[in-house]
Amino acid sequence: MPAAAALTETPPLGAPVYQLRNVGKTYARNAIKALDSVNLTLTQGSFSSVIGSSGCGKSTLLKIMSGLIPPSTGRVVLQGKPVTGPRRDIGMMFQQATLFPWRTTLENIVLPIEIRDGKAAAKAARDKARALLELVGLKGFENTYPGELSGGMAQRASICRMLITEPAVLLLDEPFSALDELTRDFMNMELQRICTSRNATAFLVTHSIPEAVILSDVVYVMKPRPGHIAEVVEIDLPRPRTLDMMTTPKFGAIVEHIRSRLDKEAFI
Amino acid sequence: MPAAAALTETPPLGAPVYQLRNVGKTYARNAIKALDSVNLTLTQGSFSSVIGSSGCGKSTLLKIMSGLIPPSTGRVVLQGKPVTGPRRDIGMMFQQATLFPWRTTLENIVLPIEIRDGKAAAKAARDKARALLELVGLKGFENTYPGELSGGMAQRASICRMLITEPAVLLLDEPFSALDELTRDFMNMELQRICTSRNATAFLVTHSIPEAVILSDVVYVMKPRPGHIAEVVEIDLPRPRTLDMMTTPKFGAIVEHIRSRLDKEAFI
Amino acid sequence: MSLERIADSSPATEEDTVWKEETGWLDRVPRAAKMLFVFAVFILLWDLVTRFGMVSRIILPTPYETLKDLIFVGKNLLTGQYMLGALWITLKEVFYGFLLAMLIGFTLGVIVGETAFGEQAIMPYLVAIDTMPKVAFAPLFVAWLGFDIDSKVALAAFIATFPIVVGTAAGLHSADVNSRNLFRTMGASRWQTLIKMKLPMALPQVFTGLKIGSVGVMAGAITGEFLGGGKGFGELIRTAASQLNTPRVFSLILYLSIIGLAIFTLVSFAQRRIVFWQKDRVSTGGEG
Amino acid sequence: MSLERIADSSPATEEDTVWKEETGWLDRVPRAAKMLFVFAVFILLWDLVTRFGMVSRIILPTPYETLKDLIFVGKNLLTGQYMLGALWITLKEVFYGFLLAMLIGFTLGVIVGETAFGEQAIMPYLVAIDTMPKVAFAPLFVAWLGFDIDSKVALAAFIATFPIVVGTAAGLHSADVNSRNLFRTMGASRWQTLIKMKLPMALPQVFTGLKIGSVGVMAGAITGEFLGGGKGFGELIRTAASQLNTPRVFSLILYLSIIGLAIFTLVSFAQRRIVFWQKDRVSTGGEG
Amino acid sequence: QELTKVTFVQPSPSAINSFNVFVAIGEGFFAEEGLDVTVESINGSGPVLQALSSGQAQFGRPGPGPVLAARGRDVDAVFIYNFAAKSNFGIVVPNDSAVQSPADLKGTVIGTGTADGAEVGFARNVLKGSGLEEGTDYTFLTVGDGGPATAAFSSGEMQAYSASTADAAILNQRGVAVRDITPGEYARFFGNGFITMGDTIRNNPELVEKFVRAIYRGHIFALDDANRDKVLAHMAAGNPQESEDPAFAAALFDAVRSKTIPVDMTNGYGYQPPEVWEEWQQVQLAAGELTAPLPDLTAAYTNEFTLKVNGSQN
Ligand SMILES: Nc1ncnc2c1ncn2[C@@H]1O[C@H](COP(=O)(O)OP(=O)(O)OP(=O)(O)O)[C@@H](O)[C@H]1O
Ligand SMILES: Nc1ncnc2c1ncn2[C@@H]1O[C@H](COP(=O)(O)OP(=O)(O)OP(=O)(O)O)[C@@H](O)[C@H]1O
Ligand SMILES: [Mg+2]
Ligand SMILES: [Mg+2]
Repeated sequence: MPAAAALTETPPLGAPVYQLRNVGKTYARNAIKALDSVNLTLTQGSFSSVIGSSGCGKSTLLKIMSGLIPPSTGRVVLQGKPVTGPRRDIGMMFQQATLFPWRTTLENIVLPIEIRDGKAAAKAARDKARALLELVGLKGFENTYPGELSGGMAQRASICRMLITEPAVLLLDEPFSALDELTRDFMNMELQRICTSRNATAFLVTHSIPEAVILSDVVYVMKPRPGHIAEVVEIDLPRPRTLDMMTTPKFGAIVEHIRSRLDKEAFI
Repeated sequence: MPAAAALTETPPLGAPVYQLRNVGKTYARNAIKALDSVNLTLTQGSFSSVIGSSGCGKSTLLKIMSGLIPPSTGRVVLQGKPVTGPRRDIGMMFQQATLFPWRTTLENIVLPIEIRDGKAAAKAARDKARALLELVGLKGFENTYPGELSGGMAQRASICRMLITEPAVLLLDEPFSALDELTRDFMNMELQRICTSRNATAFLVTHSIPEAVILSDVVYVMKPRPGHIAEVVEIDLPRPRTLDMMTTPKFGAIVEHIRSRLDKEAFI
Repeated sequence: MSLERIADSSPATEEDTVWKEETGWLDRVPRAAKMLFVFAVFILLWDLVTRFGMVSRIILPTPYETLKDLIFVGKNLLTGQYMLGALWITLKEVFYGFLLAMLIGFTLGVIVGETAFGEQAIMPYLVAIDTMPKVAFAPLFVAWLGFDIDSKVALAAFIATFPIVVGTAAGLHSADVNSRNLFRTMGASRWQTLIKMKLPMALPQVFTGLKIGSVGVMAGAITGEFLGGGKGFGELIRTAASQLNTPRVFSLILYLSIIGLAIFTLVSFAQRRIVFWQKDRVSTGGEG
Repeated sequence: MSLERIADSSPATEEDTVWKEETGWLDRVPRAAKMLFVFAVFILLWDLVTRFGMVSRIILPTPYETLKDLIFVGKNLLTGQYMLGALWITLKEVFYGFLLAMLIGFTLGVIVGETAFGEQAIMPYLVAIDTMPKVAFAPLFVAWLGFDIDSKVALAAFIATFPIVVGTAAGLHSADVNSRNLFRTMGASRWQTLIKMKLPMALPQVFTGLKIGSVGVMAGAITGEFLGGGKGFGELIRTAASQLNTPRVFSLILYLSIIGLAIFTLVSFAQRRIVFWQKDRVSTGGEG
Repeated sequence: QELTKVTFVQPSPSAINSFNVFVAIGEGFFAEEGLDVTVESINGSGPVLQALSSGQAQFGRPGPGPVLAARGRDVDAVFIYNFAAKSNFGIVVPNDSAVQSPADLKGTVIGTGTADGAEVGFARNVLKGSGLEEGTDYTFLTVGDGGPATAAFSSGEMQAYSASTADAAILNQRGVAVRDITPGEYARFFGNGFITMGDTIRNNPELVEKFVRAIYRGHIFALDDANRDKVLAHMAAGNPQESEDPAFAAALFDAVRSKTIPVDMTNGYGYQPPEVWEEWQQVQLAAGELTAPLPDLTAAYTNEFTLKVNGSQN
């Protein structure tokens, strides 16, 4: 059963790759305080989730971590270097697959390479892209245009696009929330498989407690006004996780615990 | 634990209000067989769900039941009279709240009355609408325009719109799937409360197994190609249902049973 | 299972990595200054072209001559002399022309957007008519309606109608399948569906049509005056042009363009009031 | 917990409640028949108006006179006589005019859509210019570019440019925040973002502008010929009009409108090929 | 007394070009005849004829060429008063041009103004008289009026311009000095004058007579230099903008007025010599504006009213 959280930080399981210290963010010329003094450390190969009500600052946190927007205060360090803008060693994925309809699946996947290193490098990366497509079960769809892919297939292609640059960390902002629940469960298992196979460090934003629990080693519970991390829950379910685990009492207990921490009024 | 299903129909718990016999549907000049020989009976005050993969014919079934489209074969009877077009005693709700932005919340709610009985009747129904708004916790938002409502508030207003004509049955096509999961859980509890308080008969289409299980007396599992009801699962969890029940082993077992019936290949 | 709470809010000893997003210096220049700058560049170029005789004064007056004439025309208008009368006539033509275009455009738009017959059998002809040089119809209007403002109103309306038809029809098509189904389940008649749902939903695009039309209606009225007599602003421009009084032509056109802008702004304002629920988009003029 | 399976697929003993959705008889009439019907009604009205002398023949010829002349002009064109030469000149003007309009419109559109400076300081002037009667600029173009096709090309381009600017700018604004963020996280430069994302995304709206422009370019070329000489179709119309040869005026205009439709269709076709990923909407002409 | 409403339509907005009408309005000559005249300006002779044949106007002032073309199309327009008796067309060249006579125009481009055809026919006729043939010896270029014509001169795209009297006067006024090289004998090719429809003459000859009398009186009044200030005031009332610059307006008025005085005064003002009508028809035939001679050329005009009001009849 979940116990009360300790006030000290546990040592990282692997080497620490991502460190946030005192990160705060105010929007609209200091009128809206979106984030207040967030501290967290991600370790190599770990899977963490952040859960919280709408508007509590989850996306803001992710944007700061990815270097899309600067924090107002605090320090973000990735692999020893401060983050001061978009970086090559960060892979990011959004709620929408955002594949570009005028490029084939393969061309979409090599896009980050094309942008960073030019057309020749993109061409050279095609084999790698094909291998990734096979990894996510999209072999044979290389030359298909995204318009012909289903929602789940498109999201898998966008996973490939994220992975092609071999980023040290994956930042995922509700990547599957546009999919129906059955497809989503399936995609989550795929995501776990891919992260494990590449030993990637992942950080997931989600609205769904079961999703957070089934995937993560650590779940950060955020609360709003201003956004802060109210609780850190370590999930010690065995790996690899399976969907069956979602019906075990242990899983139910963790979900129940987290649910009880999220005040319902926030969701009206 | 779920047992193997019997092949006979159990007698209805209340009086039967909705009866489908052998309902089939082919689209596109008989090229696509969307539904094949569906039989079901809804009883007064019951809550039923239909679950199935994308494209298995759930929406088609609901549209036939509501009289939006004619079946290709078979018989649909509601309260003793065959359904041959949209009817007053059917309330329907879709995935999107579909409130009209040029009408206030109150005006949106009395819209069905206005269309059926004219402006005067709509005016007379305003008090009733106010009562409904109070029931769903939207007191004070009567004169707000929908643009200012959150997704969950809008869906609650559209519940009011569905209820104002006091329909004998409520047909719900993934009503909350556009909401985030936390809000959705909350809305589901609201829906249960409202249905119970009005003794309404409800029929819900969903993609989410836990949602179907937590709300329903009976869950119909549909399979595609062509769409047919593969299994009928009775849920004998006590009423009123609470979110806590979702972590009980019994709940987990039912969810697991249903999940095992839905072949995963369908969700790619 | 162990839980852990981070409350490590001890002040960071290392320096913050707060960085600033770059904003170009241009973004910090106030809008008015930028507009003024473009204006100044434009006037300078204009002045250079005329000053060094790259083009005859009869064809392109100097900015100074134009400014002088602008003041002259402005005075004439303000003191209620003959130009005010001419302006008044043109404004009446524009007003009635726009009204007529709205009436016809809206009606045709509903027919085209709402009925398969309209879309299949009427729209192709409307497109064909729109590709014709409408100027050629001016004598026909004069023959039927005379030299009074009626014939100019007709031409103005003729030019402005098509975009309104297209806007209305496209707007009616924009009703989503959910709203349609909702109205059907409520047992709404076709008429009720049109009035209570499709038309309000079409309003944003109707206004796009109105904005394009508002520009056309002005051109129509002036063209009508060029070709069909009358005593409006078009006649003033024609007289000035035939006298090679180019500064006057320019200043009259500038006044017309101010009026055109005013009409455009008026329509945009009406849109914001009437379609109050529409979210503001980044406005890019004509297409709104 | 008990489970239950319905396999009660015994044939229903009661009658089926299968019902048919009503389709109006009009929906079952083939489209060609409807178009023909509208055409016939139109010709009949036209015939009645002229037959009973409601309007003089030199203003509105009878349908029969017009048909005869259509055939005459058609023969002249097919046998490569002087009208074909005139048509060729006008087509060249339209072609180059459109090309020029695309070039300028696209460039300005990118400046307006991509830079705050363009949107704030240039766009207002473009709107102001668009509300001016463009006809008044014809002499300026003639003065600069002479009486050859250049001046007509310029006027045609002038009229067609604005919609292309608006379409391009609006299209560039249509890039969603997700795509923008994605490109930023990929470290794309502004230029890369423009070329690889915003421009392709803008294409559907660029084509909307091109369609509106394609109608304008024709009007521009003809107006240019009216006012600046040359030997194109506009001159033929002008000559016919001055000779009060109204059937000729009408048949020349009809041929022009066919060409206009052809250009419009060509642009639509190009759109389907180039923007292959765009889903077909219910087409309502001009706005596409 | 109730005034009869009458609409007169002119092919350009200029009041000076129809000065007798505006004088007749200003001096009340129309009112004395019981007429209330409205003036409308449209664009060229063709539209003037269209306006008359559609019944929107009763009187107009087109050129003789378009009237013949219209009669060729069964439009019963009848010329009733010769106003620009000394022709309102001319071939002009820049002042500093070496060209002295039409014969010097061999191998050049000649610009023409509006597409009325009359001035093209006129120029073609003049050049033919000097032995030049279109196509081989010179070509026409339609340049329109005003600004473009100036540009065509300065760009060298044309060497001569077949213009109306007013156009030439305006060019001179605006500093583009031009010189008329038309030989004097072509002055017999009269220009724009007053017309009405055959119907009107048959059904309401009194109306036509009243109209002609009023414009004749206006014409005579304006020819008297003693009335000059009054006349200029009437012009300003008719089109205030045209007369904003009084010197400009006066110069234009003088140029236009001088062309309304016939060379041969035996039949008085307004008279149309039948032999010139014959010549006009030949010009139109040569230009292809007429496909065949009119069955009855004399129906195209009548001197009846002119002679009655100018006193030359007796
Ligand atoms: N660009 C911005 N300017 C001003 N305020 C902003 C901006 N972006 C976000 N906010 C505000 O900051 C707060 C946090 O927003 P954020 O998008 O991070 O929330 P979130 O947790 O991702 O919500 P959701 O679950 O709905 O995605 C909200 O109150 C929001 O209104
Ligand atoms: N109007 C139509 N014309 C032709 N085929 C249709 C039509 N509507 C639905 N179909 C087809 O019928 C089948 C069932 O569709 P339906 O919308 O009922 O599925 P669904 O179970 O509601 O799917 P989802 O979960 O994605 O909403 C699908 O194969 C679909 O492609
Ligand atoms: Mg977010
Ligand atoms: Mg569905």
